[in-house]
This record gives sequence, C-alpha cells and structure tokens, in this order.
Amino acid sequence: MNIEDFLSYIILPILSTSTLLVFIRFLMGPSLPDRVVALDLLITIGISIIAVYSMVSNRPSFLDIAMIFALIAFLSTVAFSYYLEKRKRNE
Amino acid sequence: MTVFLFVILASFLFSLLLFGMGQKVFKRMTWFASLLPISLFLYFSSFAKPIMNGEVFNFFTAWVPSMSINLDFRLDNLALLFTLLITGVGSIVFLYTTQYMKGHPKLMRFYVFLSIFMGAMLGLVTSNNIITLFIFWELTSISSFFLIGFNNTESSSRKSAIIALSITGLGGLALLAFGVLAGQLTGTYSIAEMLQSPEIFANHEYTVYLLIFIFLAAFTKSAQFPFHFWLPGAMKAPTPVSTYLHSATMVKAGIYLLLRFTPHFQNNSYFFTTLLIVGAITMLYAAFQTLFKTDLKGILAYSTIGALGIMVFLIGIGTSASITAAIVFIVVHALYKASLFLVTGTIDHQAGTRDITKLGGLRKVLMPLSIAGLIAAFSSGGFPPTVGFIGKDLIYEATLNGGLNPTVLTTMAVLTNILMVFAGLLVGVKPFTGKQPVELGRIKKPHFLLWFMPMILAALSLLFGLFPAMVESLFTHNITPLLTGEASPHLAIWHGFNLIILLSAITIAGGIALYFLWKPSHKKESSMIKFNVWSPKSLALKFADLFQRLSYFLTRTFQNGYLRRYVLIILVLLTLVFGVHVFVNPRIFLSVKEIKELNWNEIVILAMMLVSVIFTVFTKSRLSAIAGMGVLGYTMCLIFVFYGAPDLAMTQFSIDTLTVILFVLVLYRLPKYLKLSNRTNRVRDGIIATSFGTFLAFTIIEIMNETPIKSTTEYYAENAYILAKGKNVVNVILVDFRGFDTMIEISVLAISAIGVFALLKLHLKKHEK
Amino acid sequence: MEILLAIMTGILYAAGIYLILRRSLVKLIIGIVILGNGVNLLIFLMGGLVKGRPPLIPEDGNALEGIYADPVPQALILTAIVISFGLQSFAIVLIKRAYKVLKTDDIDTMNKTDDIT
Amino acid sequence: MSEHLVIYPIIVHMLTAILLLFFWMNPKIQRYISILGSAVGIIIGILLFKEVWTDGIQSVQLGNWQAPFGITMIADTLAVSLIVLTNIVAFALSIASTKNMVSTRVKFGYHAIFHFLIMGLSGAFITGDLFSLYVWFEVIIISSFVLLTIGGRKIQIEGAVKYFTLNMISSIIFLTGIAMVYGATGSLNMAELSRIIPEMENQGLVQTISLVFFIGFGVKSGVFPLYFWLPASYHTPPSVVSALFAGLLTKVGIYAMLRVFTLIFPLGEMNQMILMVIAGLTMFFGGIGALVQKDILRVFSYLIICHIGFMVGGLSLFTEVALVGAVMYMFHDIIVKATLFMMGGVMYRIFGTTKMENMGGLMDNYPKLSLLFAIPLFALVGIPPLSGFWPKISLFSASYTAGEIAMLVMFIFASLITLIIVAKIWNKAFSKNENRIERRASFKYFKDFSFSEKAAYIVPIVLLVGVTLYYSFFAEHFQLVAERIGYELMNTEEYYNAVFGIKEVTKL
Amino acid sequence: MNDIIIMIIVSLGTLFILLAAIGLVRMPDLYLRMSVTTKAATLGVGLILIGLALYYMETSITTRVIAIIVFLLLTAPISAHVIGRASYFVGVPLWKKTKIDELEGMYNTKTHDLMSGLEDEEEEVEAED
Amino acid sequence: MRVQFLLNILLAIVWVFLTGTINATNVAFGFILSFLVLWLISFNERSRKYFIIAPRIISFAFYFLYELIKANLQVAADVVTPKFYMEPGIIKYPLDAKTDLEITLLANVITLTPGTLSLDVSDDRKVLYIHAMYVHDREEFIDSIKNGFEKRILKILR
Amino acid sequence: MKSLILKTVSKTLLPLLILFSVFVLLRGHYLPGGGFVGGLIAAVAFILHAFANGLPETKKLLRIHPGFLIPIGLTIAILSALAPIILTGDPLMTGLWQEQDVPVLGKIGSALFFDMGVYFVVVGVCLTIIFTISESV
Ligand code: NA
Ligand code: NA
Repeated sequence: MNIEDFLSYIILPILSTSTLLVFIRFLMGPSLPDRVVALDLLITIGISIIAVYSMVSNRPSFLDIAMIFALIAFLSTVAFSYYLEKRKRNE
Repeated sequence: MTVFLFVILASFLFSLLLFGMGQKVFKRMTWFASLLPISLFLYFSSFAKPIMNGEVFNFFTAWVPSMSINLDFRLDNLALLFTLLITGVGSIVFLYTTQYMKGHPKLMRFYVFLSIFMGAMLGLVTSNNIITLFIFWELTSISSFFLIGFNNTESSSRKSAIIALSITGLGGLALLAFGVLAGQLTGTYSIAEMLQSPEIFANHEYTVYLLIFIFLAAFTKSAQFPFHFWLPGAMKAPTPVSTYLHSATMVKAGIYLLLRFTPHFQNNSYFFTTLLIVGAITMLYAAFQTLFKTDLKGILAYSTIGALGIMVFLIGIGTSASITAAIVFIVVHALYKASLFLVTGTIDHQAGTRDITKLGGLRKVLMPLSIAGLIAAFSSGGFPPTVGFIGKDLIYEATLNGGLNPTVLTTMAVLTNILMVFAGLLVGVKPFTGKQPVELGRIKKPHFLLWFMPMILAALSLLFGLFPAMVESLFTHNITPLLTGEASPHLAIWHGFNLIILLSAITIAGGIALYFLWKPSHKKESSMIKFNVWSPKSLALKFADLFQRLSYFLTRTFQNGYLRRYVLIILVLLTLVFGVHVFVNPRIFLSVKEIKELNWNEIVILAMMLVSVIFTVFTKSRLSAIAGMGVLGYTMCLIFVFYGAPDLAMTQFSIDTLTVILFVLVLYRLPKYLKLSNRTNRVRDGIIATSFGTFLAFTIIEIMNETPIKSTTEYYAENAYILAKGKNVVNVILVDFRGFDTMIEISVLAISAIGVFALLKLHLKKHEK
Repeated sequence: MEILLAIMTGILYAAGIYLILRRSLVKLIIGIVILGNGVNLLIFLMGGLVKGRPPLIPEDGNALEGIYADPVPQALILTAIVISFGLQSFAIVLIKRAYKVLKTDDIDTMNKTDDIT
Repeated sequence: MSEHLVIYPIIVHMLTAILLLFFWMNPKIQRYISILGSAVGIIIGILLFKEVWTDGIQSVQLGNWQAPFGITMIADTLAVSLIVLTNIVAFALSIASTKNMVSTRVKFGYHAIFHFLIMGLSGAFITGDLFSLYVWFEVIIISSFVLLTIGGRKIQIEGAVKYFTLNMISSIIFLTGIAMVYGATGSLNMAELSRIIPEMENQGLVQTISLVFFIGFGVKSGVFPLYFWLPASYHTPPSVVSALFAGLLTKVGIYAMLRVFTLIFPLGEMNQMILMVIAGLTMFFGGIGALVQKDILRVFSYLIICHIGFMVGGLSLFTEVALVGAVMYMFHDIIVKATLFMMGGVMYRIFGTTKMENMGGLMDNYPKLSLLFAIPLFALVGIPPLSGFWPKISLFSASYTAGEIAMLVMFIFASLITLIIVAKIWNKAFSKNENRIERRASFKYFKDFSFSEKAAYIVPIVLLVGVTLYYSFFAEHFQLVAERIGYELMNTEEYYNAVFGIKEVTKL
Repeated sequence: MNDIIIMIIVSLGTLFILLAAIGLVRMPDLYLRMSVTTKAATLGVGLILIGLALYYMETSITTRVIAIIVFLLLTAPISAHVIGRASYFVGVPLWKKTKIDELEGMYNTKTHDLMSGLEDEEEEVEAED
Repeated sequence: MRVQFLLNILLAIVWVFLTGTINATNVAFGFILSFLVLWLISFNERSRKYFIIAPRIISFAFYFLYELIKANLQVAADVVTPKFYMEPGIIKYPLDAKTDLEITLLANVITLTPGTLSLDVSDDRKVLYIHAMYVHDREEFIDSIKNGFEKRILKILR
Repeated sequence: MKSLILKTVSKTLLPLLILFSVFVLLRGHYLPGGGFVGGLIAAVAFILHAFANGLPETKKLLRIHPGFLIPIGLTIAILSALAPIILTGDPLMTGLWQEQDVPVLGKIGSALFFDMGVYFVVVGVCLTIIFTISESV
C-alpha cells in the first residue's frame, strides 16, 4: 500500500467520520456555545482534510486554503461569543 | 402649402399668443380673439368660388414619412362646408362671448381653449391623412374636456367632462384602430387613395373590424345611442361652448367621418344598415326625451342628439337624396341650433335662469332676441320659408324613396320631426310669450352682441330658405356626387303639392298641437327618473362603478402588502415552468452506477450538507440557524476543495465568516424568535418548495447530459500563462480575461458599503424628509 | 456524485424558498443566502465535476493539460459570491434598520406600502 | 481613442462616481461634479450614437481578447439610443438633485451612487456578455436599493424590504438561467449563443431556460404577476430618485427582454403566446391598479406597470414593426415617466401631500406650471401628436399583421384607462378648487422656495418636456432610429459580425 | 522509509482528531468538551501538517506549514477562551459532578467586570438574577 | 524603538518563511513590507522585551510539547474508555505573571494543554480562572502550573 | 469584549495577518489567492482588533476612515484598466506587462495593480460595513 492509497482509503475516511461525529454534536447542541465549539472543531478537522487531500491529489497549493481556514476560522467564534455576551447584557 | 399649413396651425399659435398675453392684458382687448375666426372665415370663403366650380385643393408636407404620416390636407367641397361652418359659427360665438362672459376672471383661458378647439376642428375636416385626422380628432376631444370642465370649481362639470372624455376617448382610439387597419390593408393612410381599394371596405376578412371601429368612433363623437349620454352632461359648459362644440361643430365630426367614408363603404350594406338602425333609434329616443326636460339647455341637448340621429339615419338610407338631405340638414341644424343656444344663453344671462317653467313674457324686454328665437324655432320646426323647411322636405323625400321600408322610415321621421317642432318652439318661443313670472324680477336689456349674434344666424336660416340655390351651388351640387357618384336633387322651397308637403303639414301641425297641449314640468321630469335606471347613462355609470369596485378588489387581492404572497406567486410560476418541462419533456438519466462509485467522504459531505440545510430551516433559534448556515458554507467549501476549486473554497470561507460576523452584530438587538406561520401555510410552502426543488433537480440533470463545446475554457487553459502571464487560471480570468466583471463587482461592494454607511448613519431632520 | 449534487442543488433551492416564505426577516435573508449557495452549486455543476484537478498551471508548465476543472464557472461563482456578499450585507443592515424603525422583524406586519390611501 | 468610444459611457460615470467619493464631505463641489459628469455623459452618448449611426454597430473586446474569450462591449442602435436617453434623464436629474436633495443626503454618497446607477444602466445596455449583464444588473439593484433606503422613513424601509427581496429573487432566477445556459452551451457570449442555441438538439430545454429568463426579467421590468415590488416601493423615496427609477429601471428589464428574446432565444409561437397573455394582463392590472389609487405617486407607479404592457406586447408580436412600436414606446416612456415623478415631487412641495384628495387649484394658481405639466400628462396618454401617440401606430398595425385583435383591444383598453386616469388627475389636482388643508409646520412649501430652488425643481422638467416635445413633433427622427433598431433586432447577423469582427456590414 | 514515518505521523494526528471528535460527542458539559477538543484537534492537525511537510520536502511548503501551526497555536486557545468565557457568562451549566466552581458569582452581569476576590473588599457584588 | 526594530526583523523573517524564497531581494522586500505594516499599525504602548532568549524559548517549546502529548494521552484514555474518571472544576489561580504578554501566554498555554481551559482573567489581573478536568486536589493543581508553565514563561519574558 | 487575553493576541495577530494578506494578494496570479481574499484577510485583522480592543482603538490605529480606501482602490483599479487606452491605444483592460521579472513579485503587469485596487476596495468595504454596524447601536 503506497502512501496515497493509505491516505485516501484509511485516513480520509477516518477524518470524515470524525467530521460526522462533530456534526452530530453540532446538531445535538444543546446550547449555542456547543454548536459554536462544534463548528470550530469542524473547521479544524477541515484543515486536516485539506492537508491530507493535498497529498492525495499532489496539489501543494491546497495548503493555502488550509492557511485561510486556520487564520480566520476563530473569528466567527469570537463573533458568536461577542453576540452571546452582548445579548446577555441587553436582556 | 406653407400658407395653408400656417392657417391650420394658426389657431394653436394664436392660443399660445393669448396665453402669453396674460389675463390682464387680454381683459382690455377681448375683441382681439375674434380676429382669428373672422380672418379664417374670410380665408376659407376665398376658396368657395373655385370649389363651387369643382376644384379640389391639395396641400402636402412630409412629417413622419417613414410611417407615411404626413401633413396631407385636402380641401374639397365637403371640407369647405365644414370649414365655413366652423369659422362662421366660430366668429359669431367668439364675438358673442366677449359680452356673454364679460369680466370673467378666466376669460383668456376660455379663448385659449376655444382657439385650440377651432384649430383642431379645421385640421380634422381638411385632413386627407387618416392618422392626421385622428390627431385633430383627439385634440377636439381634449379641448372639449377642458371646455366642459371650464367651470372647474363645480364638481358636476368636472364629472361631466370626464364622462365626455372617456366616451369620446374610446371613440378616438377606435378611430386610430380604424385608421391603422385601413392603412394597413390599403397600403396608404391617404383617405383619397384608399378609394382605390374598394374591396377592402366591401368584403375583406378584416372589414368587420373596420366597421366596428369606424362606428365606435363616429357614434361616440356624434352622440349616437347608446353613447349619447355624455352630450347632455356636456351642457355644464358655458353656453357659447355648447353652441359651438356640442351642437354646431364637434359633434358633427362623427357625421363628417361617416360622410367622408361613405364612398369607401359604397358596396357595404352593413355599413348603411347599421347607420340606419342606430340613427333611427337615436333620433326617436332623443326626441322623445325632450318632452321631459325643463332646462332649456337640456331640451336643446336632446334635440341635438335627435338631429344627429337624423343625420346618421339619412346617411344610412344611402341614396343620393338622403345624402343631400343630410348635408342640407347639417347646415340647417347648425344655423338654428346655434341660434337657439345663443338665445338661451342670453336669456340665462339676463334672467338668471334656464328653467322653462319659470320663463315667460320676455318679449317685452328682449324683443330683438325673441325675433331671432322665433325664426330659429321655425327653422327648427321646418316652417316655410326658413331653410328648415327645405331640410325637412329633403328628409321626407329621402325616406319615401329609401330602399328598405319607406313607410316605416317615413313614420319614424315624422314622429321625430313633430317632437323637434315641439322642442324648437319650446326653446325659441315659449320664454318670450305669455306672462312674465314675478319671480324673474326686473330684467336688464342685453348688450347688442347678445341679441345680434343669434339674429345673424336666424337671418341666415331665413336667407337660405328664401334662396335655396345658394345652398345648392355652395354645397350639395358638388358634395352629393362626391359622396355618392350621383347628382344631387334640385333644391327648392316649393315642389308643388305632393305627399311631402302633406307630411310637412302634418309635422308642423302635430308639433304645434303638442306645444300647446304638453306643458313641461318638473313633475314630468322627475316621473321619468324612475326609468333612468335603465338608461344607457346609468347603466354605463353602474358599469363604471362595478369596474371600479372590481379594480379595487383585484388590486387589493394581488397587491395586498404581504411580501410572502408576492414571493409565492413568482415561485409558483417558476415551479410551473420547470414542472411543465419535466412532465412534457421527461428525460431521466439517473444511474445506479454513480451511487455505487460514491466514497465515504462524499457521503459524509452530502449528509452533512443535507442535515445542515434541514437544521437551518427548522431550528427554532436564529443563531443556530446562522451556525447551520455556517456549516452549510463549510461543506460547500469542502466540495470546492475536492472538485478543484481552491480559490472558491477560500473565498466562500472568508465570506461566510464575514457574513456570520455581520449577522451576529446585527442580531443581538432583535427580539426573541418569531411567531410561526400557521400549519397550512407551512405545508403549502413546503409543497411548493419541494416540488420546485425536485423539478429543478431533474432539469439540472438533464442539462448535465448536454455536451457543450468549451472552446473558451480551452482557450484559457492554453493561453492563461502564455498570453496573460498567470498560472492560476481562475485568477487570470478574474483580473484579465473577464477582468471588467471584477471591476464592476468591486463597484458593487463599494456601493453596498456606502449604502450601509448611509443607512445607519444618516438621520434626516424633520424638515428634510 | 453529479446527480446527487444536482439533487442537493434542488434541496438548497427548496430550502431557500421555504425560508423566504417565512414571516421573519432574518429567515428571509438566511433563505436568500442559502439560495445563493444553491446557485453557486448549480454554476459549479454546470462546469462539470472534475476531482482534484484545479485549474492551476503547474510550475514547470505553460498550459493546463489533460483533465482539469473548468475555471470559467469558478470565476463566475467568485464574482457571484462577492456580489451577493455586498447585497447581503446591505440587507442584513436593513433588517437592523427595519427593526429599529418598525420595531419588528415580522414581514407580515410590513404591509402599509400597498394600502390604498 | 475614438475606437474605444463604446465603453466611455460607462467610464464617464464610473470616474464621476469615484471622483465624487473623494469629495465625500463637500456637497457643493459634488453637485457641480455630478452635473458635469452627466453633461459629459450626454456628449459621449451623442458622439457614440453618431458613430453607430454612420458606421454601423460598434464593438470593443475588453482586454483585447478576441470574442468570445473576453467580454465584448457592443453598441448597436438600441443600446446607444438608450444610452443617450439615459444620460439626458441623468442630466436633468443631476440638476434637480442640486436643491432637491438635502445636503445631508449628499454627504452620504447620494451623487456617487446616482452615477454608479447610471453606469450600471449604461453597462447593461452595452454589454455583449450574458454574465456581465447579470453583474450590471446587480450594480443597478444595489445602487437603486441604496437610493431607495437612504434617509429611510418607515414606509421607505418597508418598500425597500419588498424591493430587495423580489429583486434579489429575480437576480437569482436570472443567474440560474445563466448557469443553465452555460451548462448547455459552454458559452456566455451573447452573439456566440445566438448561433449555438438554435442548433441545440434539445429544444424543449431551450424553451424552459428561456422562460426562466423571462421570469427573471419579468420581475425587473414589472410584468404581471411579478410586479408587486414596484408599487410597493416607487412612491417611497424622494422624487428625484423615483423619477430615476420610473424612467430607467424597469426599462432595463425590457431592454434585457428585447435583447435576449431576439438574439438568444428568438420567440417561438409558444413564448409569443405567453408573452402576449402576460402583456395583456400587465396592462389590465396596471390600469385598474392606477384607477383605484388615491396617491398620485402610486397612480404613476401603477401606470408604469400598465405601460410596460405596451412594450412587452410589442415584443410578443415579434415582427419588425411591433418591435419598432415597442422601442418607440420605450423611448417615450423613459422621458415621460421620469418627468411625471419629478412633477409629483413639485406637487408634493406645492400641496405638502401626494394625496390627490388634498390637492387642487393648480390650474388657477399656477397656470404656467399647469401648462408645463399638462404636456407629460397628455403625452402619457398618447394624446396626439404627443410622444405617447406615435408608438401606438406601429403597435396597432403590428397587432393586425399578427392577427392578434385581442392584443389590439388590450392596447386600446390600456390607452383608454390611462386617459381616464389622467383626466381624473387633472380634475383633482389641477382643475378642482384649492383644498384648504392645514399647513404642515416645518415643511418647506413650493411658494416659500427661493428662485434657485424653484429652478432646480422646474428646469429639469422643462428640459425633459423639451425632449418630449421634440419627440412629438419630430417623431420621424425617432421612428427612423426605431426602425433601424427593429431591423437590427430581427436580423442578428450584423450584431454577430460586429462581435466577431467580420467586416461586411450591410447598411440599412 | 520516509513514507512510513509520514504514515505514522499522519495516523497519529488523525487519531487525535478522532479522539477530539469522540470527546466532543461524549463529554458531559461544554467546558469539558472544549477541554478535550481544542488541544487534541490542534495537536492532530499539527501532526498531519508536519506529515505534509515531510511529504513534500520543499522549503516553501515547510515554511507554510510552520506558519499554519503558529497560527493555530495562536488562535485555538483564543477561540476556547472567548467561547468558554461567554458560555459561562450566559450560564451554560457545568456538569453535575463538577467538584468546585470558584468563578461563581464573580462576574458582574451588568458591566461584565470580573472580580478576583482578592480586592480590598470595597463593593458588594450584585446578586445574580 | 529597539523593540520595533526587532519586531520588524521578526516579521521580515515570517515573510521569508511564507514565501519560501531565501534571497537578498526577498529579505529586503520582506523587511520593507513589514516596516510599512508596522508603521501603519505602530504600537503606541510601551512594550517589554520580546522574544529575546532563544534557548529558553526552545526549551519551553519542548516542555510544552511534552506536556501536550502527556495530557493528551491522559484525556484520550478517559475519552475512549466507557467510564469517566474526571473530577472537573473551576479553579481560581493566583497569578504571578503581571504583564499582558505574560498573562496571555500563560493562559494560552494552559488552554492548549488538554484537560485545562483558561476561562478568564480578573479585571485586577490577580487571578486566572481555569477549568480543569482533573482536580484531585486544588492546591496541587495550582502548584503544578506555578512550577511548570508559569515559571518557564516568566523566565523567558523577564 | 473585555478580555485581556484576546486583546493581547489580537495585537500580535494584526501585523501577521496584514503581512499574510499582502502575501495572498501578490501571489494570486500564480496560485490561489488574489486581491479579494487578501483584502478580506486584512479586514479580518482589523475586525479582530476591533473586537478585542474596541472600535475607537482600531480607528485610532487606522488614522484614516476606512471608507476612504474605497475610492483609492477604485481609482487604482480603473487606472490600471484605463492604462492600455492611454499608453498603447489598446482596449480597456488589456494586460500590460513588463518584459523582465521583478524579484519576489514575478512579472509586474497592470493585472497586479488591478488586483491591488481590488484589495483596497475590499478592505475599505468590509471595514466600513463592520465598523458602521458596530458603531450604531
Ligand atoms: Na473514560
Ligand atoms: Na488546556
């Protein structure tokens, strides 16, 4: 088994499965922060998926997408937190 | 040519001149306005001689040649008759008005409208181009609208104006439809040239439309039953207007049109039969109505309708005798009716009332006027030796020799004429005879013009009666052959004792008897009101009201303010488009193979996508919905990653993040989540959304089976680096191949930023709103 | 995958439509965003799916060779995404404004514009 | 330089807009720049028109990429005529904006967005690329959306929500159509599409896609039953803005229909039928809507819809003459509708209200103004020889040729109902005596205006009325242009050749 | 040889990610979930990225990998911190078996001030609602 | 000024890393670019010494890595086994770290280590609230951090 | 948000993110990226800063109103689009390229300037929108 096959037939499915698990948490909630955390983790896993996929398809440039993900993903988490606090204050 | 064009346009320019003078200057020289009709009358009179000798004058200037719409005027004898009537009666009315409306604050405006009207009328009767004719025709309707509504402070006159305009406007559009169709079929808009295609007017697939449209045009304008009702309403206008527009000239435009096209329809029996029937109904109906009116102008209005009915009826008989009768009757009617109107006007002006039941014994104060009234009434009744007598003779001659059923036709004519005698006497004689009611008080003597102008018209009635040859040589001699191809019968006041004379005598006797036996009263007038429910007017108004309510209902139903309903309609339409496509054109390309080839990653992505969509739709919290949207965007990113679109993944991801931030910043202000729409709505929307999605998916699958040649894509692949020096082809497309799209795209961004800024920061002060 | 994505597109449209038909302004905008995603996916599909071959010319090459994803739809989607972002951000702000002025985000109460007065 | 003239109408307004943004805080300078930009726009429009008129259809391949690889900008007679008219309206409205727009509005980018909007319109007329057309549409939507909401009063916001939603949906529909076209043909160049699509085997699909486009454009142009956003929003913004919208926005939808349904999806019998029914219903519902409204701006809004029916009707008949009629109507409608809404603005200033019930006495108190206003009003009705009359000849005659008497009847119906409505307006606002209603405090009435303020309100109207009169009395000029447009629309070879640089231009 | 190392590193990374995912599903409260995920996932991603750098063995890739890892190390704790703080603030409950909560009552709900409890006792803490 | 310069160099190095090309022009470009960036966002506050002592940093990195993996395994064991052995709690951790940077670095490192999560810093900067998975003994927990991360961080930064 | 930790990190991230955004901008013609994404990242940097330190701080940092970047960006873009008309008489948007490669950037062409225009507009737009919203309560 060469590395590309290993990556695409073993690693990627595991990562997908992880994604699915995280998504289940996203659906279950129960609170909004739970969902936000799940979303955050989804994106982190996404970075891994992209990295692995970059190797599978031999496209180093995919790494740049991962870079963008890493850079700005946390911003939506910050935004959600901001929302939660602000709303609390407004109540 | 230039001169003639100037003459036609003179009235419009003149009206502008008056408008420019302003009310103040004009007030001091009201006589100035009368220069227009008088000089025009003189101008047209100068054509009398050559035209009597059979000459025809053509004036042609190209206007919109690409549409063959030209300033094409043709002055033949028929046109001349009308131009003389228009300018002649016009002169009298203009002069009369200077005194009748003396000191009126809006006198200038009145003359402006009147001048426009005159110009329009002259253009109408001299146009040889059917479209140009229509243009002037519409202008008469519009100026009539302004003149009827001239007493703009009274709501009744405004209402009458709108009714008149609606009816004549409908006719106008019909005339346009007629003109365009005739032009289309004959290949020319020239009325004279249309004569060269007689078959079009006689028997063609579209002839029925030609008939419908010309009738609609003529009947509305000339107040034929059942369109007549606007005319009595039009009497809200000042009396000179009624005199001029609604008895002597404008209402005859329809008659003119019918006469003008008589030669064209020569071989079309439907044309004549319809005219006969409609004319007959109109004249009998209107004449009968005069019995129940107490307002002098009301009586005159109905007698005018009756007279118009008689003219249509005569044209409908379609013989040379009847046409001749019609032409003579036009002259007769114009003279006596204008005279009677002016008489009425003076009475009104001096006595302050037009109620026939309150008038009497005015001969002492208004002696000259009473003479004018008497002559006009006699002419109206066909008493010899007025020209009315000749007219009546000709009518009976026509009916007796009319093809269809002479007895019936003659009976109808006699009946109508008896009532016309009655009406004439009622207006022209009754106010002057008997005792003067006390309520009238002291009546001042009128200004010279106020009795002299009707007197001129009355005198002319007498003059033409005494010298019928004048009418013959001026008009009938040429016009009858022009319209029928046959010579006109000789006009004379005395043809010896015959059936016609007998009928005349019966008519006069009957009329006089009626005058003495039937006293008009308000009681009788109101007794007729209960029948009014079925009158065309009230039916039309009812229809209008119904239509208004229907409009309101439909507008409120469709434009009900509920955005969701609007959206729903659009989407239902779109669903239909795709649905019909799928059902009419089913091409299904589902293959199991594809499903088998799926790998786990793809299944996960699809599942996540699906579930996040469902989650976003059904979650009960706004923020969760937005988070769901985030997941959806994320799965889109993954798809873009897997299928070779890194730039897309990047952009989608960053935009999604920004969108989430935006939402979050805005949302914390909003109240708790929404009221839910009711179950029925949700089910309905669900069904629509689902079927839309389904049909769309089918269509997409179908499109994916097309195999387009992607020459553009190939070109980009080959040349992105070589010619555009970039290796990221998507970016090269964005900044080079299709770079301008990006330029515009950033403009869109710029605009939206400005918009956001303005929307949130701009707070107008109260006075700025 | 093509067919499943086509169906997915249909689902996205359906979801967007359903949300647009709700009474809340926020849902309406979310619906429009989802519809936008649907359109993007549609455009993407219309270019034909090619796995793992982005239209990037390799460092040592001068042209795209063999199989590659169609760059044109990608460029179109990019433009469309950006444009919808502009519009959406304005729309989101409009919600805010609407709520401030009208004190509600219930669309059904916004029906004064069409009164006959 | 002159071979680039084709894109200058866009560039002028783009540069003007950018320049205006630099003078963000200086309303005075902004006003001058705006007027100047519009004036230059007119000049360039006319120059381009001359060029197209003498040398035939002009095109430029942006980026110097030969068609169909780049974006083609192409000015045929239709496009260039619309450019000229658009710029004329823009010029008039720039003048109007000097006093009509309070300076706080100007400080928030009013003028810049105004010019972006004009740029968007010009771009939509000139582009030869389907996707570009979408992008231009978005420029139009977003700018109009901003103009609609600036200074948002309650009703303005409500209107904007409807306007936004429905226009956004229409964009999505349009984009869906574009995607489908690309999927089926692999091309976006309209000229190229005109050759590919008729060759396609699956014509059922073509039919469906064409209807998708129809619905997309239908919303923008305001046909039944897709027009609801229009009456909901057009009466809400300041009069200059609604004048701009009324004159130009819906026309862009019509333009797109004219272009797409002659070039890419020439109407077949089925679509002709559909368009005809829609046109009839549009005239009917627009007409009755206008009939029942009591607010003058709302009446005008519905009349816009009613008259859209004329243009769609003309298209649906799909003969050269009918297209001439539709185009003639479009020319007339652009000018007159803009004038009407300007007029509505003046009336609002005179009466302090737009409710017709509370108006009156214009004819007695402002006779000269009444004369001025009478012209667009009666032109709207098509009182001959005013501008609205001329298109009817072509439209009527095309109805006969196509054997569609029902269409003719609907034209007559729409004309008649317009006539009645205008007469009603005349009675209520002009001829009825003045309605003594309480004066609004903190409202600047027309009679309190300074001379320059009055001029800013009236001069644009005079200008536009001048154009109307020119159209009315020199209809021949417009007719010739329209005939050439009709020819070009029905014979797409010239368009194709111009795009692909084939130099055998057959002159009309 | 190199391949084997890469496979091991990537597998390890994947395992950590799987762990984080499982932890996210299993853990009883939000704070615990975050505790588990932030690090496991960061570690997992880091390992996979290192594997990637080894796979390509190019300077430009390696530098970028380092950049990403640095970014992640900078941002991951931020996310956890802000969301954890906000969650506590809005009252996301702790697991019932939580031993102590020394943060309780320290937040001022109006001003978002957080006390240390070590201030010179000046003001009274407003009672929570 | 000196700090700015150092920061400038640091950013230039990051640039070189990002682009992956090491040559004179690229370094120069990176330097100019980072200079511009710094000028654009120039910090007004007085900052302490940044990243001076490389060896300490490296040793810290390894310590951190060690802790990271150790804790990860511990948590992993708990996650995959059916029964939970954790005893979570929120601990008030008294800070020795004083500056923004010290506190932040400490907090982040704590967060990055599995099983612990920095929730917030009190406004007077005296206390860091930490959520921990395994609080067998409060004082012991505090000590482990005091002598572990905090000590090392302060060593680097002071 | 009143968080010391966030505040501190945001100050570190700001220059890093801006640097990164320039990087993404410059390489767009060869690899994924470009003015648009670059601009977004730069905007994100400032937005983060604003979240952490409050808007007034961020504005002070920026010195000019971000809205001002919009016309600047548009001007750069339109000038680079107009350049061929003015310089060589080619149609709008025609790519003009320098013959020789420039270090770091590769070939310099009008497309690069165009992308820079895009970058500025995007930064200006995103910041204007976000800042305006945050400011208006
Ligand atoms: Na366990
Ligand atoms: Na930790």
